[in-house]
Amino acid sequence: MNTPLLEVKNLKKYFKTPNGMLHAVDDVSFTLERGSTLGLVGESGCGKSTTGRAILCLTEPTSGQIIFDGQHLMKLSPSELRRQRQDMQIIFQDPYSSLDPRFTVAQAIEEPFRIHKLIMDKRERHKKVLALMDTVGLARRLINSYPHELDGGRRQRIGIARALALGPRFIVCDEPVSALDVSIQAQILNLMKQLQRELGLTYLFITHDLSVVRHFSDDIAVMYLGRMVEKAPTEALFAHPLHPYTKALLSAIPIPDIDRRTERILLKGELSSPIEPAKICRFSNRCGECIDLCKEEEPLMHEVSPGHFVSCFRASGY
Amino acid sequence: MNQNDAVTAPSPMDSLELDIRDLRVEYRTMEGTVYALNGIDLQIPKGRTLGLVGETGAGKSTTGLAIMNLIPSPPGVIVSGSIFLGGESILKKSEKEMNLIRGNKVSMIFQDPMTSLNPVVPVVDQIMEVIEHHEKISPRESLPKALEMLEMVGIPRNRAHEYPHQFSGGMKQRVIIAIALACSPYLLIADEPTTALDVTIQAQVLDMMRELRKKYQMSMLMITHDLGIVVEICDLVAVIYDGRVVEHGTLRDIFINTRHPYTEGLFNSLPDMENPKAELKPIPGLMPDPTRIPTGCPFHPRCGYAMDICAKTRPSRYYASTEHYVECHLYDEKTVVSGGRIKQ
Amino acid sequence: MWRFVLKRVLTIIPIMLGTTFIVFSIMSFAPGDAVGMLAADASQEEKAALRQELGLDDPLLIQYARYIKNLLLGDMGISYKSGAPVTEELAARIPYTALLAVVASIITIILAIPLGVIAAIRQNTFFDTSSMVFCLLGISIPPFWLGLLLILSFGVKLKMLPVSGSGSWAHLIMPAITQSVAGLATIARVTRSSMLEVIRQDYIRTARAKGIAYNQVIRRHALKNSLLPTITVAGLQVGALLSGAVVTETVFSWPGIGRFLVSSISWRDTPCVLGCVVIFVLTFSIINLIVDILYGFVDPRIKAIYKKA
Amino acid sequence: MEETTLDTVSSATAKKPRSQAYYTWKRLKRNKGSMAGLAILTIYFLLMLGANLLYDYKDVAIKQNIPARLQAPSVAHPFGTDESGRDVLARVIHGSRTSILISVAAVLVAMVIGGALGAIAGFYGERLSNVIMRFMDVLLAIPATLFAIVIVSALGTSVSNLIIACSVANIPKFARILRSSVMSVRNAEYIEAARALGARESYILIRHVLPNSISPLFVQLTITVGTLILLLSGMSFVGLGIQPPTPEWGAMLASARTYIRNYSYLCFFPGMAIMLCILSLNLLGDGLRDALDPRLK
Repeated sequence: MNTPLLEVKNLKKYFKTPNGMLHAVDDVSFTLERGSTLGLVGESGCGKSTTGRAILCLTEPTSGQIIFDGQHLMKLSPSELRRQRQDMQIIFQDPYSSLDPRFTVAQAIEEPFRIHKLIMDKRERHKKVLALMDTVGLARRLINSYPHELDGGRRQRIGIARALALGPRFIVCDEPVSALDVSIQAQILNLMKQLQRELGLTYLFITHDLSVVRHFSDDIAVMYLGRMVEKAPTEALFAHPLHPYTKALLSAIPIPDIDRRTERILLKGELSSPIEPAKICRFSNRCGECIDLCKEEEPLMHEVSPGHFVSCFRASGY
Repeated sequence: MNQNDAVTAPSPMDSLELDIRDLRVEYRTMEGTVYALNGIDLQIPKGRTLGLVGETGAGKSTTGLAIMNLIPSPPGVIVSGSIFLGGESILKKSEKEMNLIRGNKVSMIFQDPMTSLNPVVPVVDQIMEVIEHHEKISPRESLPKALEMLEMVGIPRNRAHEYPHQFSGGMKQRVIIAIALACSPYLLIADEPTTALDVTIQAQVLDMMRELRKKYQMSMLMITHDLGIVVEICDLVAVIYDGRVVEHGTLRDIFINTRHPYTEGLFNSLPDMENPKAELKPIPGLMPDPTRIPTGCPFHPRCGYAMDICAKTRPSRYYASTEHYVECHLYDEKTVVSGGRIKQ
Repeated sequence: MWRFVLKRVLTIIPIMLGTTFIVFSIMSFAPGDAVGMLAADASQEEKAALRQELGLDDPLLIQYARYIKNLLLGDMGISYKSGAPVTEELAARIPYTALLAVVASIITIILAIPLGVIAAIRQNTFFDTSSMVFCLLGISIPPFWLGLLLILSFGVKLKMLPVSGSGSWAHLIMPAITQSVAGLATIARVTRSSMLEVIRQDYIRTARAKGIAYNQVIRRHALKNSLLPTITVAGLQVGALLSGAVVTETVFSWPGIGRFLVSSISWRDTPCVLGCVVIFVLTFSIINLIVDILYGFVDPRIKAIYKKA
Repeated sequence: MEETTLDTVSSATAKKPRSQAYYTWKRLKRNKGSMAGLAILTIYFLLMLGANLLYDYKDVAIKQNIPARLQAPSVAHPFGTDESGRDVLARVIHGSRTSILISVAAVLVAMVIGGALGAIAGFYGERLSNVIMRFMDVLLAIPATLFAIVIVSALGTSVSNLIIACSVANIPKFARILRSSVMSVRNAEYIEAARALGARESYILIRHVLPNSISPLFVQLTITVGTLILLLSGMSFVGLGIQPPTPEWGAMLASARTYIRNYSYLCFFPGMAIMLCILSLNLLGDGLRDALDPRLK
């Protein structure tokens, strides 16, 4: 149990565009311990979803290493990779588009068994579907409903049941609650926490919602324009954000508490383009603490305090 | 103070920018009638900002569209009620009269900036259009004003003649704000203006809106599902459930002296800032099907405090102060006088 | 932008080569060969010599290359039937077909777009329902039958219009109506549905929120956006119009290319058939080219893509 | 879980499993126009099947009967008789076999070939897609009617040639439609979900992509049958399709044309037969389009 469940080394994913290479994920490395949750945070276009998909080899990484439980995923043959998928799953953001509209609840949940030819007996499979529905809190009477007849919360429960069917150890959660209303969001978050406790799951939790990720994760990694800029244990990150972008991001969360007003750091401008970025600090054009060095060289990730990594020239320990 | 006060306005009419009374809106479709607004009351005093908070399907957007008199019809039908804007009854206006009010006395910002601008018209022309229409001036006279508006929302003049697809989401929303404010409206309706934007961009836009509201001294209706944004920008809050205001009050009333179980549930669904790892206490169940609204209090099937009466009669309005009222059977007069917050 | 136009014009070349080659090779299966037609009474040896002279023994590709070379020089061969150059035969008939096509297109566009737009903004009214019933009939009625019915009522029974031939404007009326009905109905239906789509868009709501009258919103904001699908379909309808000429011109004995094509086929006059088809395909390709370029001018997003490419 | 309790409290038993086709049919049933179209098409179909029971092909539809020529509609001959004394009703009914069978056969061929090309072009890599689609572009640059005429003029007017001509001219249309609908489905999240579960590409194509992208093809199928009936009768009308004396609607109109001055009823019934058939197909197609549209649930 000492080796981490997942180790990602120098992961890169570039996309070809008419204007040049788009550096969606650029040299991202991290490890993920068994049973823990890593929150991957950033704004749209920062490459967090692509990272999640690249780790599962749903989109082929450009380069890097993904070591899952001692297995080098990128070296597996297609059929070995398909078998490996029983161990690692994904829950999608949009419960409206991640379910085939032509599949009933039962068909969607039993699909994993069909694909891997696991439970061939019909009655057995039906029993297993019902058990999974109980696990995720879906009423059994919905078994023959179609997704469009259900609301977002219930659809997300189907997505979770489908992901759990094969008994995975690792689940990438790609903004699983962003499309849901607050009251439903809390129901789903509680369910996911409970499942983690009961089944010993390891999560990579991708989100843009910082208050959710604080509630949910043990560690948080912040991404900006394809780069990981800071990674730290959750409370350390909230107590001592070191990267200027993390600081701005944290200060930008509107807090639903009238007695707690933080001083806001407003960023200038908007994201620059991730196409063929210059080899300098990618945040330098919006950074309030920028120095000359930032416009000359690209900072590297370094550990400033135990477990707290940051890629900024100006950051030091606390 | 008791329920009878609901009939008369808590504050005098002439100081109200917006006054909605008992508004009922239905969407009559083939599949059945959707009861979107079921007797909503909303008042915004001049110069103040009211946050309209609720979840999907609660009737927030319908309220905004009703004020603009832009509810798509069919299938939308305004069944009863009244809307007064600056003392004038909107629902009695002809389409022609409404066209002098929209964009001029009241403006609206919509949720999705990506689709709210005409893709084949340069952005500056889309601002000029509203100025020309209401100030009856020529394109040559309106151009400088439109450029000025763009600059005010932080878009450089040299990008004025570009098309919407050349702008990012945040900048498009700025353009839409410029359109909304071009004729200095008395009331601005903002329907989830930052939901589609990133957090840091949201912070920029909210900051700008706060500045502009001060500059124009206008009233504002902020429609949102995010209690954090309410704190940022609102003076008053109305919590809406199932097309009706269930709790209304100042920021402090709602955030500190929470009374309605639904409002409480909303807060409990959010991670606690003091103790972020504490387990969430979500509201059980789901929003009611808007074609089949529960009898009595529409929240009773999900309410942890529900009593027999809740399933039978709709609760009346109980006032804790002139501005803080709640529609819930838990608050008969005694409870209100003792002023206790709901304890579990 | 002009670079794009130039580029787009150049892409027509492979398309033209492809289409003419396909047509050319299919036509090479046609029964009745040039020698049999030109020198029916000659002896076997003379025929063989002539065949060699005309290059009919060469491989298909060589023959095709020769045809293209001649085509570029304005030579489409000799009509088997009349012995006159095909270009002359075509030149005599193109104006008639062009006149009919232009008049029919004008009728189509002038009526179809307003019909579709008004039907959309008055959705589910009597006007909408009746015009859509009309359009449904319009796309279902066979044009040659419609032509016959017109002849029957206005020509034979009422004696208001000449039943066939050409020469005066009165001759043009019935063929033009026959030619335009199907296109009119199709374009009106497409315009209506794209208009319905557009008026539900968010930016229409934004424009309404500015206080601009509904009619003006339609004119300034909806029309241009809803015309995009219409333009595409209108371009395709031109193709249908050209093929439709075959039938319409036969019904009304209109002396255009369509009728010429039919008679050339029955005479097994391959060079003429090929000539007619090449003219039709060329026209159709040019129309599609214009449609593509128009697109760029109407929609800045597409213009941007064009500029990049 | 709270939600479980809430769900089970209000629960009845699970409803019956129903296929998507059942729901599509339920929606289609609401469309009166489509139902009318379907009813008319059923009548055509029954007449087609029973044509030989009603009127013998050789004796009534083909054999000349000069003494009985050009009789106006009567009880014995509801649609009258033609210039050769043949019963027009019998010929219209037998004509439906020719027109409808050739069109349906041609559409099926075009749909299978075009659909396969479109699915391959849409689902597999860019290079293959480009090759296929450039070729389709070339085919599309020739108007379909013209293409069919060219083929028939080169190969002759046999039934099989007509089927080839009509289908080849429509292959690119089907290819385009399926390709674009496959491409929009291909990137859907549920496709990625299936891949994440470890499904093979072939499984994904068959279980997810095709079922979700095929519905526009059915609409196109319905409408194209109509277009082809029109094309076929048009070609027969100008003498490039079915040749007399085989009963065919367009060919019947062509010969009726000569008698338009004095025997106008001859022009009426075959034309009506074509129009009603195409109208019903269009009505059904419009209804199907709505019933299959996922946006309308």
